[in-house]
Amino acid sequence: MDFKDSDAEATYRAAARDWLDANIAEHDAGHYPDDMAKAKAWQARKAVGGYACITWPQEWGGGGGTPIESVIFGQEEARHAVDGSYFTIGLGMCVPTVMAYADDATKRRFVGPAVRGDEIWSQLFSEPAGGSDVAAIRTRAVRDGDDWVINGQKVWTSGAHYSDYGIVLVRTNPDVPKHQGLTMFWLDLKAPGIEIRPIHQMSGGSSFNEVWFEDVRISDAQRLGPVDGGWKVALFTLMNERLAIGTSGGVGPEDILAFAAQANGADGPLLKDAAFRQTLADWWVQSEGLRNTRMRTITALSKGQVPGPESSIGKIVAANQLQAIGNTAVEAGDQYGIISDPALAPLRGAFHAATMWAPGLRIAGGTDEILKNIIAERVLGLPGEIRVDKDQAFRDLPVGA
Amino acid sequence: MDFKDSDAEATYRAAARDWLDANIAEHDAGHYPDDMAKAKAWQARKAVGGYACITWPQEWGGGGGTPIESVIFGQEEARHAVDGSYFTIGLGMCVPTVMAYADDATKRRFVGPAVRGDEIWSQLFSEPAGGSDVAAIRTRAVRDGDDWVINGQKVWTSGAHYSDYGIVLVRTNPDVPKHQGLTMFWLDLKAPGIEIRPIHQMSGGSSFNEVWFEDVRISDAQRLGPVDGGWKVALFTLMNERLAIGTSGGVGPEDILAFAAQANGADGPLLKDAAFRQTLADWWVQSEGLRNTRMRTITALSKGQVPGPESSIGKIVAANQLQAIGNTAVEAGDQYGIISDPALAPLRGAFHAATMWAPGLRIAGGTDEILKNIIAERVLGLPGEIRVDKDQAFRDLPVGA
Amino acid sequence: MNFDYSDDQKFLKDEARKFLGAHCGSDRVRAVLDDPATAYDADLWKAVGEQGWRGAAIPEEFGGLGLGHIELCAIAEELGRACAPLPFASTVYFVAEALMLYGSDAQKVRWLPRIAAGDVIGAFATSEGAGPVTARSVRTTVSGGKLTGDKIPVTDGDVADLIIVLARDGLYLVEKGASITAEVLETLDPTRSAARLTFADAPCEKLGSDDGIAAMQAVFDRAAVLLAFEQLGGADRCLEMAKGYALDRYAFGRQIGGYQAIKHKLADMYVKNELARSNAYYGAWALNAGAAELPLAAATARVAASDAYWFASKENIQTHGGMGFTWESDCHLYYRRSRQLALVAGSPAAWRERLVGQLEMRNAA
Amino acid sequence: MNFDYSDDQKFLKDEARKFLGAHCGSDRVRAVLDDPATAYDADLWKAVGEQGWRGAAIPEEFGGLGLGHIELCAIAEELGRACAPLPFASTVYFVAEALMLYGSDAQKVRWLPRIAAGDVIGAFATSEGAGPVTARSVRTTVSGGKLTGDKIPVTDGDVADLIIVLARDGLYLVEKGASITAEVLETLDPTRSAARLTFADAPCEKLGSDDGIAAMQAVFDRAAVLLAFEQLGGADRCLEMAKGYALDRYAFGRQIGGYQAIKHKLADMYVKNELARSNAYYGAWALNAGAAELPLAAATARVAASDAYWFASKENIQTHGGMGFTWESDCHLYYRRSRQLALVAGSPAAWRERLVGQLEMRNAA
Repeated sequence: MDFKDSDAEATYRAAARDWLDANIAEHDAGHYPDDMAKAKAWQARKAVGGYACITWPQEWGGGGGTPIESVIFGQEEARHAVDGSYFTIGLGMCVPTVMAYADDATKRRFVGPAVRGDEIWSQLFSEPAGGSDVAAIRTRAVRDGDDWVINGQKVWTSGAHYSDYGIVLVRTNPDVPKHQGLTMFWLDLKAPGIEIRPIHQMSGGSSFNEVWFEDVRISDAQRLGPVDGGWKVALFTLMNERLAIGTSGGVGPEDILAFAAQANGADGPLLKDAAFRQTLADWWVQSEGLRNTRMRTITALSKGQVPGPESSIGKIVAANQLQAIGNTAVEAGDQYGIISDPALAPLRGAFHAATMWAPGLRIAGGTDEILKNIIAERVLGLPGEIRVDKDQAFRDLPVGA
Repeated sequence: MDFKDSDAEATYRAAARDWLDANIAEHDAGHYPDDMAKAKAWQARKAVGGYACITWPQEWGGGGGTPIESVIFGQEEARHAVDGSYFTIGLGMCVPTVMAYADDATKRRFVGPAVRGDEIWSQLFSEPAGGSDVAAIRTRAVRDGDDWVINGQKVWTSGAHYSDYGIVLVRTNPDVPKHQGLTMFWLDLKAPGIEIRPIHQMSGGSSFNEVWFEDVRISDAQRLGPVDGGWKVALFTLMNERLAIGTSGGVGPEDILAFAAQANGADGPLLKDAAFRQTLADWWVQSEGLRNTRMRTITALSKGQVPGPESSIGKIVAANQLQAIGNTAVEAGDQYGIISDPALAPLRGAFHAATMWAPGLRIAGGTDEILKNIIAERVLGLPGEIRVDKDQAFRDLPVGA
Repeated sequence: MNFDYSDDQKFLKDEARKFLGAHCGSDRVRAVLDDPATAYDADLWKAVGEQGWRGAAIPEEFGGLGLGHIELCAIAEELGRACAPLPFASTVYFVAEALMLYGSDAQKVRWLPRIAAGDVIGAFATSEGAGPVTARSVRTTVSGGKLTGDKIPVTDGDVADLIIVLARDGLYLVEKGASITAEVLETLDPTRSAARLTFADAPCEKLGSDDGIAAMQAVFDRAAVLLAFEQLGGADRCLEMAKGYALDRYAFGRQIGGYQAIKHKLADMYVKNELARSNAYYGAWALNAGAAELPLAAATARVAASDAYWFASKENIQTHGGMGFTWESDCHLYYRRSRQLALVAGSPAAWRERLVGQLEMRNAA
Repeated sequence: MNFDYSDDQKFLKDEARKFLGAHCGSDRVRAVLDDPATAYDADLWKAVGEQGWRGAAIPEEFGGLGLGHIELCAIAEELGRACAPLPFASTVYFVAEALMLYGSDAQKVRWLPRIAAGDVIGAFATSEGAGPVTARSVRTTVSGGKLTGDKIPVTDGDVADLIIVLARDGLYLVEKGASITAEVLETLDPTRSAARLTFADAPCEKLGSDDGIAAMQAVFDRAAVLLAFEQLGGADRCLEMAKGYALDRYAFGRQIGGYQAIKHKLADMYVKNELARSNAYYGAWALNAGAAELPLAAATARVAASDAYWFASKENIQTHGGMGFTWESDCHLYYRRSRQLALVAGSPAAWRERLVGQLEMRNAA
């Protein structure tokens, strides 16, 4: 158990730090979560420095480095307020799928621009009828000569409104069981017939979109993997999702600790309330547990192991904690707690925002319930659910009202 | 919403109180949980007074009264320390089944002695392979002329060691699906071939028994209901179980409140610890909720309604609270908390006993999980579990290692 | 003994449900949610006035229906179920109750009939900032019949005609007027209005004793029972929504309500709601009977109801999955309201503390 | 960076597991459980001594193996997993650690080699009754080199050769002798021994400074990390047992492990155990590196491990159903041990309080 870098790691870290100091300054440090142009410029600069996609081969614009180097750079980059979230899904999930399944010409066309941040990618899997049940896809693609014609609707598509390309999973055969009739394609999100509509969330914002397809025509050359063999491709993509999972963001134990030190309890600062202290300790223990679990994951990565579904525990714990911390701080205000105005609420309304955002975090990317199933089945080896839909043709499956 | 008795109820209560005052004194008041002779004498006295089985017809030795009268008498009797637990299962579940399914001669033979406490009854349903899954019964009864011969094993039989008779559910046909091959009988627990062995519980005591059957011969006249029609009879018995469910016993919020007023916290009495107070409030709210739910149940009874599976909520809440209260008091002792010696532990070790007993209460009479299924399915109308065993012959069902 | 609504009360409750079903669909709630300029649904407020609900517990001599508090509880349950965007609680549970508890005959005669008739919206102004209201936190003072202070938040303060204000030496009646400045606040539940009210030498009239904190708490005890019924109605509606969705929605070829994770989640909701209902009934009895148990019963009812509504509203969203997180789903209306109701008479933690305090007093007696 | 056991440590851990698998089956644990006259498994204690485990973290100059604390953590994890009925914690985590932390060279030379060799059982006597140990709760005094006081409970106090006693002005070494009376106590975990020790003018020797409470806490911090590994081992074993039973047991024609209620219960166990493991590793690093973070890391590890073991041990019984409630099932051995380990160095609530206190100190610094 050792937190110290090896000599090689220390050298890499020092170089990364020097490079960041030199380049961040030039680039315009500071917080710019909604400035895509700046995010793209920074991504391009990282690509030049070999710090974009550190573990990818250099021939594809990557850094040719190790997973641990990627982690080290991430740690150092996190000391500066830069926002790479525009590229997470594309570089974490979509482009790896393109690299694994597309022909060389396609790869040459798309990988470089994606690494440099010139083009942003989205993942289009979820549908209204298939949230947890990803394979319950109804969006149809019908063959027409060398083309396919797509009709249907995707939903919960993060970043579709600012993305250039996407990978899309569609049903090409409804007469076989549902996992057997799916096919994966890449496509241009600016293509005719595609309409992108933001989803108004209960928390007020719109991080997600609905994407409607009306007679969208794409070439068979855009296919990734075999016809009706898309589920295997999707599993490849989703496996990479786990590796891309970050922290929950939002407020944590340190935030509510700072808040409680100055917040009024009935009898002095909230931080002196024994009940609050017991709860705070539990949150701290959870957060530290997740932080230290990530250390174990990084250790496994550094040894060349592939982290498994264990990482599912992170979101379950973090999302529920986020909801509890947000609401506890809200309730600590007593009557005043209802006020969410950032000018009046503690931490510019961050606890209130957490209370409204956490319900979404408990659902997005796998609900609490699905993630527990994954742990139970894939980590602990307990039996899978009884699948009534396994052997039936997709078109015969029962659906809701 | 009114707690006051109606005029008729008040009259009944006054009479019951007078009768209790007059008879308890003679009978020898005081706590005698393990004195069966005294419990039987008291039951006999109640029968004479019309207070045993208050809602049963007078021709069967009952009181010919209403459910609300039964509740009123129970409230008044609870003010005295008498123990009726020997008769709960027999009068609450077994004898009602006998009354519903036996012939007149059998009823005349058994009902009166049971009401008077002369004879005690046990219920023999559970088996090692069928706890939650009551119908998974392997104890076989094979027809032999006018008799049946029983072989097998029952388990978790409360009070078998002091009971005279029992009702037993056995498998008479393994070639049909499991609910269709069961038959119910009554039997003499002193019959040859029956061996009763106490189960040593993790809590130390032995409230339950294993009952072994080796070539136990009984007459077909002891059959309750049709051959292979026992499951319906069992459902009748189990429906009565819900009505017989009482309180959990053991320690409650009032006990830990009294304890906390004098227990040492880090900084004064435990009762002044804000964290303890928050938790205590939640227990109080649960306990009051259960108490007031019973009031609602009594109201429904008094209107002639039959309480449904709603009463399942009582044991889930009470059993988990018992475990939490027990353990919280144990932990409040800090290092000292490990000491369970009744001479040293608070409340003569009651919190420690609760900690060791509560795990059993969470299982006996339906686990937390089974009770939640009952609420979900029978109260809320959610779908039942997928039953892979519904249509298979019992002998073909998969079983554990 | 009858620990249930009477048949008459059940009839009233059924009628209220029908009325709100017709006049307070979620479209009406959303109209208030979506328009920051709208504090409440004025048409519904008027219609509710015509039903006489505001005067259900106000004696006939003061222009009410004189039915009693159980009837008001039944109405509250339905208002909570409908998530009604109205200043009903402020006006009826807080202000009318405060007047009935502490008002002089003259004050009652002046105000109660107007509340019952629907001419007056009330607000109860106690908080002056973050944290529980205590003797130390109150800085509002009265001098020469004029009240000066800063109250934040005041639910329905921006639309109130009559405000009962907690000052250092008691409760005061203050009428809407030029000496009061209202600033509307952004809150977690935009379907209910809240404001910061600044009083600058506002003419006022004393209500009841000099012990303002005790008087406030006595009003809170009464409001807590009534709010518990609103919370219960909301929590029950959440369970119903979750159950409906669980039956309608299929995943992996099965209704999601067939999966134990969902079944047990909904069973947990049911258990919490039933405990809350039973405790609310007991609170209703104590309120209606003027029982000495009211402070303990009110705390018990409020803690149970706040817990049940929070759980039901958040797990209702979870049951709905992604759909539950959208603005178009009604789930968040209840989630928001559960926060509003949990805080408007003081936080659940403060009520737990009060509950144990009551147990201590009882045991010391 | 390497946040895992090294290969050598893994080898040691595997060997320990094999050794305990062969020498510490549940029959051995039950032998101690069932016989009130047996304080620990003497044969196993001897065999463990031969493995050198007691000296794993004791420097070679004092007769130990000088491996380090990570190695001792690995051994602790396996001892916890086996539910070993031994005075290992008292002797090694408390007494040996206290000597290494506060002992003079003479004291170390005298005692550590004998502990490493297995000739000495230790006990750490701090509690004098119900409730947390504080400066106020300690009444034991030393006068003229003689110690007088009443300690209850003292884990392994009845079999200890060397007792470290908290008195008002510091920690003291006391050897077994005629001036000590031991009364064996009935506890929730009869597989671990505990006694009331009454000291009447017992000869003693000062250990370390005059601030006894601070010294006790420093020892507790070190023990807490080691205990966390025992707890983690036990919790992991519970999950394993629950999983095994869930796969073997059929209800309604299916393995019970196929029902979501059981699946999610076991997933919850897994989550708690993994968080506990990660926090224990961090504690091990802090302990081994002598890091300033130790008090916070120890509190974090202990709270996580206590929580995980309680949950795993009680839900393991629940997963086993009726069978889990029998004496013959091993489930209750772990349930009992989870209580013993959660309390032996102070309760989880006290550690949560200490954790937040450490955060306050850190933020004030």
